Amino acid sequence: MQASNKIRLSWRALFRDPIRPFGVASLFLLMAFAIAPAKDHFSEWRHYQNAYLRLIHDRSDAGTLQRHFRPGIQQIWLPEAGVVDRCKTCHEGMAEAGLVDVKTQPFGKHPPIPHSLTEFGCVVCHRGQGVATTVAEAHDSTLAPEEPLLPARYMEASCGQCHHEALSGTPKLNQGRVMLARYGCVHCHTVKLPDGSTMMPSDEPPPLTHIAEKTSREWIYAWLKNPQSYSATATMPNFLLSDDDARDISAFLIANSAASGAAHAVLVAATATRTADPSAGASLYGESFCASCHATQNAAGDVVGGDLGPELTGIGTKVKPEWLRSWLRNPHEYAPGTSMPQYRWTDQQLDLLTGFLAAKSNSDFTANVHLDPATPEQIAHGRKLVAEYGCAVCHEIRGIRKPDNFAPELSRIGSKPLAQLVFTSGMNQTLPDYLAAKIQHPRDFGPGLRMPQYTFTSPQVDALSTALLSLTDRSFTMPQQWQVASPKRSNYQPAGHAGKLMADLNCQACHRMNGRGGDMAPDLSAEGSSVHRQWLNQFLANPNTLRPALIRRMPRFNLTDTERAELTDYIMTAYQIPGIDPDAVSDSGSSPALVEQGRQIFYSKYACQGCHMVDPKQDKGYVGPPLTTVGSRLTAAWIDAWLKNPQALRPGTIEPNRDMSDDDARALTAFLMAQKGSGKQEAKR
Amino acid sequence: MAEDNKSRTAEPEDEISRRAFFTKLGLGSIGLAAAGTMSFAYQYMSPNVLYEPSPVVNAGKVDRYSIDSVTLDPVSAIYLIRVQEGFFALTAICTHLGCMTAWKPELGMIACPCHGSRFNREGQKLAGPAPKPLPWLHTWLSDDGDIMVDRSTVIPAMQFLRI
Amino acid sequence: MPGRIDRYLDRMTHSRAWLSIFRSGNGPNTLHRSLAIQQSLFLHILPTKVRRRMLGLDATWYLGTLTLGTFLVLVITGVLLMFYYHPSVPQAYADMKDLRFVVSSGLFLRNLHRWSAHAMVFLAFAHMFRVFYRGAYRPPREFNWVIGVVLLLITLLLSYTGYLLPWDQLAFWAITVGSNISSAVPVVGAKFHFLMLGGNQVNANALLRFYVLHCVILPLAAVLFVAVHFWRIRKDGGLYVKQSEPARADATAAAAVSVAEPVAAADVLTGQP
Amino acid sequence: MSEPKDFVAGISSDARKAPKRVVFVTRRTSAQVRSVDEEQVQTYPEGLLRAALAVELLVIALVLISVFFDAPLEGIANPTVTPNPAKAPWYFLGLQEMLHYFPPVVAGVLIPTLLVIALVVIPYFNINIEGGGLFLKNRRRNLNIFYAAAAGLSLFLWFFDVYVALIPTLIVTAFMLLAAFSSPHSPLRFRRYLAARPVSWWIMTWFLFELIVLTVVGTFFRGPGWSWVLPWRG
Repeated sequence: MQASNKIRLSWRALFRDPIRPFGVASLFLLMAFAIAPAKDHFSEWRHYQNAYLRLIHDRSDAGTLQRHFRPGIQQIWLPEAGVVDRCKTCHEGMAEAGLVDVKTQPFGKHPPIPHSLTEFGCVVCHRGQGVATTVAEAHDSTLAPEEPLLPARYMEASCGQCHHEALSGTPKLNQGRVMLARYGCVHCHTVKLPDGSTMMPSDEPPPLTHIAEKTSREWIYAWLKNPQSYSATATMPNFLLSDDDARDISAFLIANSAASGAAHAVLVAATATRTADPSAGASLYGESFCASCHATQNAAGDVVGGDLGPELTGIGTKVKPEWLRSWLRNPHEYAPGTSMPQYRWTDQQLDLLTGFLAAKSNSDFTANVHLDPATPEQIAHGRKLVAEYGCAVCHEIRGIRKPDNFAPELSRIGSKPLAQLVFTSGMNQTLPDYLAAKIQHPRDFGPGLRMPQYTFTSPQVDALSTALLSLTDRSFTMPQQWQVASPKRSNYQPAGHAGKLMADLNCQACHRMNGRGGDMAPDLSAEGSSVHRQWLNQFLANPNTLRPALIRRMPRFNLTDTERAELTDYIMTAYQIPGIDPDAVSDSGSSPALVEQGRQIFYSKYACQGCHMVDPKQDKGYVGPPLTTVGSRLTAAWIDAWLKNPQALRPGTIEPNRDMSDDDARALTAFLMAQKGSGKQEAKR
Repeated sequence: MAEDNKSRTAEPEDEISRRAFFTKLGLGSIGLAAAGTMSFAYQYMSPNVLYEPSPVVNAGKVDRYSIDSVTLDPVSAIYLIRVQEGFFALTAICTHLGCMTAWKPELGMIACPCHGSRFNREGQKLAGPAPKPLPWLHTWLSDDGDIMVDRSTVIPAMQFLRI
Repeated sequence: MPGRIDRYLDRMTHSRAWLSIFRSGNGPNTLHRSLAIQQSLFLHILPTKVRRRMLGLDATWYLGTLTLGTFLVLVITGVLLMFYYHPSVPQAYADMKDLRFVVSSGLFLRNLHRWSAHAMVFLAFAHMFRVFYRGAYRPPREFNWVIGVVLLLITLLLSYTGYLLPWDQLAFWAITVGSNISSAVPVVGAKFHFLMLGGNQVNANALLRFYVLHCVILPLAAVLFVAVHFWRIRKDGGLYVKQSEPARADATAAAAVSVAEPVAAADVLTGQP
Repeated sequence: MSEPKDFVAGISSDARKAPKRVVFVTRRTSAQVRSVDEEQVQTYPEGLLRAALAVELLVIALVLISVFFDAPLEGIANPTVTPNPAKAPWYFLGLQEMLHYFPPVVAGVLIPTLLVIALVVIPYFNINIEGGGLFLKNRRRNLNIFYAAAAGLSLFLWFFDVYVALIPTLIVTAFMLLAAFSSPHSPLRFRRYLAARPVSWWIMTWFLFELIVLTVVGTFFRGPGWSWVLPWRG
C-alpha cells in the first residue's frame, strides 16, 4: 500500500503540472529523432570508404585513384540477369590496376578474369547477397534466395554455370564432371542440364543376368563386402553390407542368373595354355594393346594402364576360364552394350590370352569365404535387398525393373537453400561442406540411407563438389546472351555393313565421329578428307602410332583384307568435310623449286621445327607430331587448308594460326608433301 | 506534493517563469524535431541508387561504321556519325520538345517528326522551332578499342574523336 | 537574445495572418482556450472542459490516446514507406532489401512502422480490457463500445493486410494459413477467399489487393470510426470516471454538470454508502 | 448490496437536450438526488498537454526500439517451401492454437464470430449493467448453472485434449468456487472482492486469461510441426 501510494503521489506530481515532463520529454524526443539518421551516417560502408580514402591518400598514384573514386553506394545493375550488386561500395579498388599490390581486403584489385566486372557483376560468380551493404549480410546471408559467398577453392563451379564444355582454366570442374559420369553418380541421381539434356554415365556396369557363368558366389560375396579390396581402382562403391546381407544378395544373384546363350568354347586348350610359354601370352597382351584400356599391377605395385575397362590384376580369381575365353572371342554375346572391341583372335591366340589372364590371380581374395548352400529364404531376402539398394539402377538384373528417380535429383543442388539441408552435428553449416561430407561419409547423415561409400581422395572430393556446385538455379535462368552453347550431342551410328563392323570393333569407344564417341583417340569426322586411302588401309592392318611415347595406342584387330577394304572405303567416303577440294591442290608434281621455297619457309619464316620434326637427325620438335612421313599420310588439300586456318578444321588445336598467305601455304604444302619417308624404312616395318 | 504546494503559494513569479521555461523547452524541442524530420524526409526521399541505364553507351568497334555514315541507336537515342575527321555523337532527342528525331539520308539532314525542326549532320538547326542545335556528346575510345559515348556530358561542337 | 525571440514570436502570434488561421486569439483566459478547441476542425470533437479526475492516470491509463498515437506514427511512416514500395512480385521483396540497405533511414522507418503496428494491436486490446474492467461500456456508452470493437477488428485487419506486403516467407505463409481459414466458412467461404485473394492462391493479385486494403480502404475506415469514437466520448458524457472514487482532495467546488450514473445513483437511492 | 436493486437505467429521450443519464425508480421510495460538484479544467491546454506528453513518451519508446531492433525479414516468398512452423502474426496465434485442436470451421470461424458477437452484446444486457455479485442473488440457481457450465466446458476441452485451454478454465473455475463460498462479509478483502464480481466479469476474465495463455503458448512454446517446445532450450 505504501509503495503504491508513493507511486500514485509521484504520478500525481508529474501529471498535475504536466508542463515540466512535457518539456523534458520533448527534449528526449528530439534526441531520439536524432539517433536514427546518425545511425545511418555511421554505417559500415561509409567506414570502408573512409578507410579506402585514407589508404590511397599517401600513394603515388593518389590523384588518379581519387579521381576514379565515387562516394556513396555503387551499384551494378543487370536487369536481364536479375543482378543488383553493391559490392563495389566497399570493394572500391576492384578495378584499379594500380592497386595490384594491395593485399588488404576489401581494397585489393580483382585478379584478371576473362569477363568484364561491370557486365557480369559479382554475385553471378561469387554468390553472396549483392544488394546488401553490410559485410555480414553480403557475405554470409543464408536466407533464400541469398547464399553465402562461395569459397575460393570452389570458384570454378561458377564458370560451369554457363560453360558446359571443358575449359582449359577449370581443371577441377572438368575433373568433377568427368567423375560424375565416370563413377556412376548420374545412374542414381538425375542431373538435367540447362540445355535440356541429361548427364549420361560413362561407366559400364556389367549386366548380372548371366553372372553365374562368369564368376562364383564366393567371389560375389567378397566383392560385395568390399570391391576395393579386390581392386583399388574398382568403380563399384562399398555398400557397407552386413555379412548376412552380402550372403543373401550373392545367393539371389546366382540363383537368378540365366544361361547367356553364348556358344561356350569348351576349354580344351586349358591345359595346353598352362604349359605354353607364358611370355607368348604376355606379348599377345602387349601387341593387342589391351593396356590402352585395362590396367594391371606391375611388380613394383604400381597400377599401369588405361581405365576404360576394369583392372585385370586379379582377373583369374574373378572369372571362370571358359567364360573368359568366350568373352575374348565375342564380348557382345555376354554384354551387348560393352565397349570391349571384338578382336579377331584365332583359337590359338584365344587360348594363349585366356591362359595368360587366368594366371593373374589374387587367390586370397576369396580364401576366407565359406558359404553354405543358399536357402529359399535367403534368396528371397537377397531379392528384397537388391531392390532396396537399387542394384538394378546400374546393373541389368533379370526380373527386377530399373527404378526411376532412385535418388534425389541433383540438377539444382548447387542452389539448395541451407534451410533444406540436414547437417550432422559439429560440421560447418555450408553447402560446400555439406556436399563434401555427403560424398565422403554418406551414411553419417542418418540411419536407413542407401548411398554407398566411395573411396575418393580429397582433391577428388573437391572436384566433385565443384561440379555439383555448378548445378545452380541461376544456370537455368541465365540471360540468353550469356549462355554458351554446349557441343551438340548426337546419336550418330555408322550405317550399313561397315557400320556393323565398326560397332563390333567399338571404334566409337575411343574415336569421335560426327559428334559422338570417346575422346581417347583422334576425331575421325574429317578423316576421309585428310588422309590417303592407301595409308589408312595400311594403318588398319598395322596401326603404328604417330606418337610412339603413348601407352594408349590403337589396338591391332587382326582384320581380314576384305574387312579392311570395307572399313577404308567407308571412312574415306563417309567422313568428308565440305570446303576441302582434293583437286584444288595437286598431290604431287610440285616443282623442286617450290619445294625448296617451302623448306625455306618451314625453317626460317615460321620456324616450324620448333615443334615438329622433318629430319629426325637435326630437328628437335616434340610438341607436334613428327612430319617425316606426312606426305604419304595427309592429302595436299588438307595440309593446305590446315596451314591457312588450323582452328577451322579442328577447333581448339594448339597449332597456331599464322595467317598464312596462299603462296606461302602452297610452298609449304609442296615441301610437306615431299616428306614421304624412305621406302626402305617402310619395308622394314 | 509539499514542494509543489510551497512553490505554488510562495513564489508565484518563480513558478510562472519556470512554466514559461518548460513550455519553451517543450515547444522548441518539438519545433526542432519537426525541422529535423523535414531534413530527414528530404534525405529519405532522395534515392541513393538508381535503376536507370548507364549514361555511358558502348557503341562498338570502329569498323562497324563507314566514313560519312550516320547511325541512329534508338535504344540509347544517339547518332554516331563518322566523317573524314573522325567520330562524333549527337543526341537524337529534339531540343524543342523532346521528340525522337530521324536521319533522312535522301535529304542529308536530321528531321523531327513532331514540329518539323531540321538539323544538319553536325546538329546545327536548319529550320523549325527548335531553340538550340543538337548537342554533341562526349566520346572516347575504351581500352578495348570500343567507341564510348557519355550521354550526360555535352561538349562543344566540332570536337571530333580522331582515330 | 531570448527576449528578442519572444518579441518576434509575440508579434507573429498577434499578426493578422496568424489570427486569420487561429481565430481563437490567444490569452490565458477561459474564452480563448474554449475557442481554441471549438474553432479547430481537429479538436472540436473534444469537449472544451473535462473533469480533472478524467486526466488522472488511473482513469484511463491513456490507453486510447496511446492507441491513437501509434496510429498517427503508422500513418506517417506508412506514407513515407509507400514512396519506395511497388506492390508487385517480386519487386516488393527487392524494395524491402533496398529500404534496408540503400535508402537513407529506410530500415529505421520500416522498423518503426512494424513495431508501432504491433504496439497498436497490443494497445487496442489493452484499451478494450481496461474499458471493460472499469465498467465504462455501460449505458449510455454502449454504442461507443461497439464502435470500439469495430476499431479493434479494423486494427487487426490493418495489421494482417500489412503483414503480406514485404513478400517474404513470413508474410506469404502467415497469409496463406490465415486466408485458408476463411474458406472454412460455410456457403460463402470459398467465394470470399477467392475475392479476398483475387484468385485461388496468394500471388501478385493478392498482394495488390492487400496493398489497396492496407493503404486506402482500411485507414479511411479507421479514421472514420476513430472520429465517431471520439465524438461519442463527448456526447456520452465525457470520459468515464467512477463515482465511488474520491474526487481530488483540493478540488474546488465549481459549478459542474451533475453527472449521475446508475450504480452510484442506485447507491444514493437505496441509502447505502 | 444484499438488497435487490429495483431501478431501470436509461437515457432521456429528449433529443433537444444534452443526454443525461437518469434512473427510473420502480420501487416505492422517494428519489433523492445527490448532485456532485467536480472540478473541471480546460481541455486546452491541460488535457491536450497530457495527451501530447503520453504520445511523446510512446514515440520515444518506439523510436528507441526501432533503432536497436530490426524488423524481421525472411527470404523471399516461396510457395514450394513451407517454413516449419508457419506461424500467423502473434495476435492470431491463440486462434492458430485452437486450429490445432478443432476443425477450421469451429476454430477459425465459429469461435471468432462468437467472440465478436459476445463483445458487441456486452453492454446490451441488464445483467451486465447492474453488475451484482454472481452468487449473491438467485444463489441456488446461479450455482447450478455455474456447475453445469464449468463441467460441460471442462469435459468438452478434455474430450478434445485441449489441455492448454483446459488448465486456465480450471483455474478460473477454482476462483469462482472460492467466490461462490465467499460473501461481502468474508474476513478476507480478496474474498469480499471476488464475491462482488458479476457474471460478465468472470466471463471476460476467463477470456483474457485464455487469450494470454494461448497466445503465449503459440508464440513461445510451439516448434516444428506445431509440437511442444521449451523456448529456453536451444
